[in-house]
Amino acid sequence: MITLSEYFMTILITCMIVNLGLALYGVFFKPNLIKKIIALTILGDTANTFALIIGYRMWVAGVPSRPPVFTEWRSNNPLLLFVFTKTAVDPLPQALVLTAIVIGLAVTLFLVFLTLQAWKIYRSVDMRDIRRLKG
Amino acid sequence: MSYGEAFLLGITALAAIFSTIATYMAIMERDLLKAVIFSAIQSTIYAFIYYMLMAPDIDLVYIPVAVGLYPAVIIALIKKTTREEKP
Amino acid sequence: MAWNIPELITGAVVPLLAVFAFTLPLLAKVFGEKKFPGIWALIASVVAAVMSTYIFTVVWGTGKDIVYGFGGWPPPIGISYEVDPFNAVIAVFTAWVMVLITIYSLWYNRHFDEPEWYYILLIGLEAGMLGCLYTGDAFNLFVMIEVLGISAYALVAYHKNRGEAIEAAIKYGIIGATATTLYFIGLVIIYGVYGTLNMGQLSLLNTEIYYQRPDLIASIGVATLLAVSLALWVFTYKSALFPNHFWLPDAHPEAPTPVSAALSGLVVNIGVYAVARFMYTIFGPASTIAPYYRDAVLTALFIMGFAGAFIGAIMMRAQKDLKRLLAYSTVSHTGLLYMALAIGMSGVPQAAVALGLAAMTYHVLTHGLGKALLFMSSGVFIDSAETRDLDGLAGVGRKYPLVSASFIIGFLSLMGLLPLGGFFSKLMLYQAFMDAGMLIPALAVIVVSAISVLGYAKAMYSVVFATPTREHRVIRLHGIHYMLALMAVGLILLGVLYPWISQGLVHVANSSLIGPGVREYQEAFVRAFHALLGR
Amino acid sequence: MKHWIGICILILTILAISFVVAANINVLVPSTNVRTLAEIYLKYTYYPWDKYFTAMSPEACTSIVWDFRGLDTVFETMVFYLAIIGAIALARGVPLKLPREIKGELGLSLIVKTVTKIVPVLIIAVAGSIALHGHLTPGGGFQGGATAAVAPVLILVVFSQFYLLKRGVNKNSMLLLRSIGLTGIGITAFAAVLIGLATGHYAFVLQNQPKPLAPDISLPAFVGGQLISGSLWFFNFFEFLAVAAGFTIVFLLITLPEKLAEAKEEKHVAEGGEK
Amino acid sequence: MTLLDIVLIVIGEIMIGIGALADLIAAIGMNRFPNFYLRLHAATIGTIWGAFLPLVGAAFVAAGCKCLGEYRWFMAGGALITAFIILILGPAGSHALARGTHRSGIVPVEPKVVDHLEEDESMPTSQETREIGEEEGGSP
Amino acid sequence: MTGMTEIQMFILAILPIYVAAFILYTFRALRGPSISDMVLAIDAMSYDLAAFLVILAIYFKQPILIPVAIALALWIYSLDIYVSKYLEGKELGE
Repeated sequence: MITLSEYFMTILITCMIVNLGLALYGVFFKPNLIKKIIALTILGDTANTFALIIGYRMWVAGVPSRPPVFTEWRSNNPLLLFVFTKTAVDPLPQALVLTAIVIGLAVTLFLVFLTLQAWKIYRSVDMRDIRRLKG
Repeated sequence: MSYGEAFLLGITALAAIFSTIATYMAIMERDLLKAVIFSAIQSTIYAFIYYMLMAPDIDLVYIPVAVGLYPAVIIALIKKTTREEKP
Repeated sequence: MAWNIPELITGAVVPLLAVFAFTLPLLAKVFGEKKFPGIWALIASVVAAVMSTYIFTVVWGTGKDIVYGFGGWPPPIGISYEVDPFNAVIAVFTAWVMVLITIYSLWYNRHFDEPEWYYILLIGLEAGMLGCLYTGDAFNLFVMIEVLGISAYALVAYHKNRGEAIEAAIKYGIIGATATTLYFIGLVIIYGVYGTLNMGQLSLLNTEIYYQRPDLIASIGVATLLAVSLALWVFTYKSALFPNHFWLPDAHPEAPTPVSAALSGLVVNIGVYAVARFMYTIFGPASTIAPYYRDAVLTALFIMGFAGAFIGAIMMRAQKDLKRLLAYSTVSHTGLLYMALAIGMSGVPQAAVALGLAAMTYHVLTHGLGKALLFMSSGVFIDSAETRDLDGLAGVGRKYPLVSASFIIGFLSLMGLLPLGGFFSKLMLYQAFMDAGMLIPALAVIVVSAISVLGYAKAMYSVVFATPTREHRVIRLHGIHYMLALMAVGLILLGVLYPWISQGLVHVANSSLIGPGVREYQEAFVRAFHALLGR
Repeated sequence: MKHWIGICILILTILAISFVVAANINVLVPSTNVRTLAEIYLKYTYYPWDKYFTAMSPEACTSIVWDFRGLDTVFETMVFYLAIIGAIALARGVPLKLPREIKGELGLSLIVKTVTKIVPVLIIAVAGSIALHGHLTPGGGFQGGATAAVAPVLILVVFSQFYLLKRGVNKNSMLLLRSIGLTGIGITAFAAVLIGLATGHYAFVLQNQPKPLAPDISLPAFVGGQLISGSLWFFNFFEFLAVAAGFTIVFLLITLPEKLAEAKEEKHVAEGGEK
Repeated sequence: MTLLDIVLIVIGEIMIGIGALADLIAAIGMNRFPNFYLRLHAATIGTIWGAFLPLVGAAFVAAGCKCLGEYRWFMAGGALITAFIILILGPAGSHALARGTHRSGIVPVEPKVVDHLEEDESMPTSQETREIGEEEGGSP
Repeated sequence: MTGMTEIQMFILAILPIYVAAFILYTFRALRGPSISDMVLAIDAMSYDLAAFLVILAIYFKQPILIPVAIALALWIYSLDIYVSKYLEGKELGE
């Protein structure tokens, strides 16, 4: 038997899988380059959300799980550190996502400039018009 | 199992459903400017989801990048190129 | 504490390249913007080459893997570089060929109006390749693939006023970005299942789960298969395996010539290396994935490789464009590399697997050097004739005898003629398939070589032996032809020294990719963990 | 409205699939425990009782980003750098300078301009606080830099690009600032090794606090009683400079008023670049 | 918990409650009003009463609530800064949006009583070419 | 640590009103006939979201979550500016 929280979490995951599918559809089957870039950003964001879900931690005994920041460090109290260790969410996926967001941003920016350059040469941003090479 | 957790995760799941709708509209919309705005809606909702998943660091990166930067560069790009997607 | 020089150099080489790239705009402002960037890039590549050679000698001499934990953290907690003979030898090769390419770029400099951007991207390309090779962390591999990828996209689009270059870069970039994102999802799955991202620990966990928890294999196996197939897509994409090869024949001809040489000769190898690392070290024969899916994945790789080799060889015949012909030749040779890679299925004797992997490494060396030589020397001809069309190039080689000789030697090596490197790598591959009892693959190697001869002969004939239809202007070579001749000599040496090289490479394969080598990889991880923990 | 029909079907499918999946498979949902590796990070991110095994920063995410897995972040910075270099390379030949004269008014209305004159100071202050307290509270170099970039972006959009260019915020100066920031990152990454070379002690690349194999070299965790967590503060500061400058370059390039530069650009294309 | 704290918390809660109600009203208005220019009105309600007020209230609550730990002044200050930002930027953003919309004419002013702005703008104005460098730019 | 304070209970009681408002805003944002309507709805929604995030931070007892709200409030304004500049028919940098 599942709890209500787990059901909601499953809805979250399923929505992300659907978003992933939609974004992949956009990247592969939409001929417009700008639309492809938009779909690419959505794809990256959805992948990041997966990572954060993997790193989430359900509430322990009614106490909200907390961000991985040890705010009581001034007290130098090992007990508080122990409580922190037992309630904070996983910081590693967050660090990975931080890296992935910046990398996605970099690639997207570069693709935007490429698209602009393609417009200057072909006067179109449609992949069906940009077809000088044989493939 | 607590009332608070189920309630907040319920809000998150609702947000996820709305993000799916926004994504669908963004991918299917022919007017590119509207697609960008839909993708901004989706980004805002994702920022909220990240907040609920206890990732303030990610949010601080994600909001400038996805809410501020992507729409800016793509709107600039649309302004310089074309707004309509050919059928 | 005592200085541990080899480890320090292992850790320093790639970040040092990053520092070289970071400081270039600042120093170019100080020292002048026309000549300085090229020289700075040359210094960077020479430093990297010397350092990687030193690392190789240490790894080869001691027979133990080097593990360097960055920041002094033990491996699964921090990132670590892990060097075994396999990636050390490919890294040495990559670094030295990059030195040659940088020298060639100095000669090619007159095509660039603002050269500092080009050289920054070139250093970035080298940093990405060496990082991909040395890293022992799966997520760091993702980051380094992106470093490699973004500099490759930017370099392909460097001649920004050519529509074809922009188109090729867009094709390459959009699907490449998608593929890397999917690799990220694969990594997330791996982290969710195993709880670590370190390659050594992943390898260890795989075998341990296999021996201790047989009940978990089914669920972990499915998740791992998903993750591995997502991961393999980006690797095969980077190395242009058959269904993913569509970007290569567009991108390589449109890039500036030294970049074509780097992309065709070196970047392709990175994908092959990463697949080998995943399929032999991490998810090797003794792992969770083995009894169920590993054979299926390898068979799929083999079929795609075979199709790629075949299609590349046939398409080469139909090309009118010299650089495009060479690009299709790369597709064909990548197919051969993947056929060699797929030899390690269950039931094949270990000696044959070692021989096959050694043949793969050998072919990486001969193909990389030969393809770099061909692209660079064709760059000379193309500059002279001012066209890439084979008819327009007719007879241009007669003006440059030394370059033509190197060009022909490169072609003969790729074709597989007797005293050259290409022949022996194909021979070794054939032997390995025969030892493994795979008759059809062995025949396929010969058939593919035979088909590709037609394409090579056509290119060689029109460039060197055909009668010139028009006057070509003569360009000044500034000694670049001696470098090309040196590369040709290198190809001959790779062939003449066959007995020693083949023995060495079999040793490399034995000590890194199968059986004892994988155990050494895991033990090096454990050793480093305890040493860096210091307790 | 065929969109709404599709959306309704989509949502119903999601709910149904979720119910089926949640009722049968329980492995997707995260549990109340985290993985061992994560517990190690959480425990040792600020652990003053063992000076050989801690990052001395209460912010676990920043300490992973810049200390535990610092190499990733250095190269992530490099990816962003290379992307901007690639963009500049694509935009070379496009003039980024002031035109002689322009028709009509520039920018948006007076109300917006007045408001925009007030906020940049506030923005820079907030961004600096986010960046320089990155080792204590959520935030860090990239976050702070991205927030600080709002200021030039707002000025650029609300006034005009020429307003910025006239005040010296142009491609070259920003690239210089970015290069300074990146050089700082590089030096900080090698700081321990450089100090070690000078004093003759062994040290690691990207080292922050003392380690069992390099116990003599470390960057100071406290300065004047304030926790700065060794190299993390420096990394955050330099990354802040680099990212703010990088975003500004990108905006300057992408929002260039094309019509004013059009004539020259087309001439450039017509000349045909290289053969 | 002193009396002052309790007073602060109660005031803060009242402000948050008012904010929530204002938000709901604004959202209903956003859906019910017939055209863009009327929706601007609802948006202002949502911004000032629905965001500014609860943020100030949250600052009061944070200042009064000891259970938030030593960072609570950080929180109160942050909430006030956010409130200030919204107070300044929200109306300016709506203004810019309305001006752009009216100028581009993409939204018809459908149930219209009077449109002074249109009358103003239809009057002939002198838009002369002016030398750059007076106010906005200058020669390089 | 267990057991809710009065403030937490108050916030839980007030949350549904906010959520209802967000749903209505989102409907307008997704449906809005013109771009201005959509942007206006996102605008109002995001400013309210900033307030909502601060209130949730009080609920979680995590004061350090505040900078998120500041960043959100700052960047949403820029979306307005971009769109209005586009609608005025100018390039973004003009």
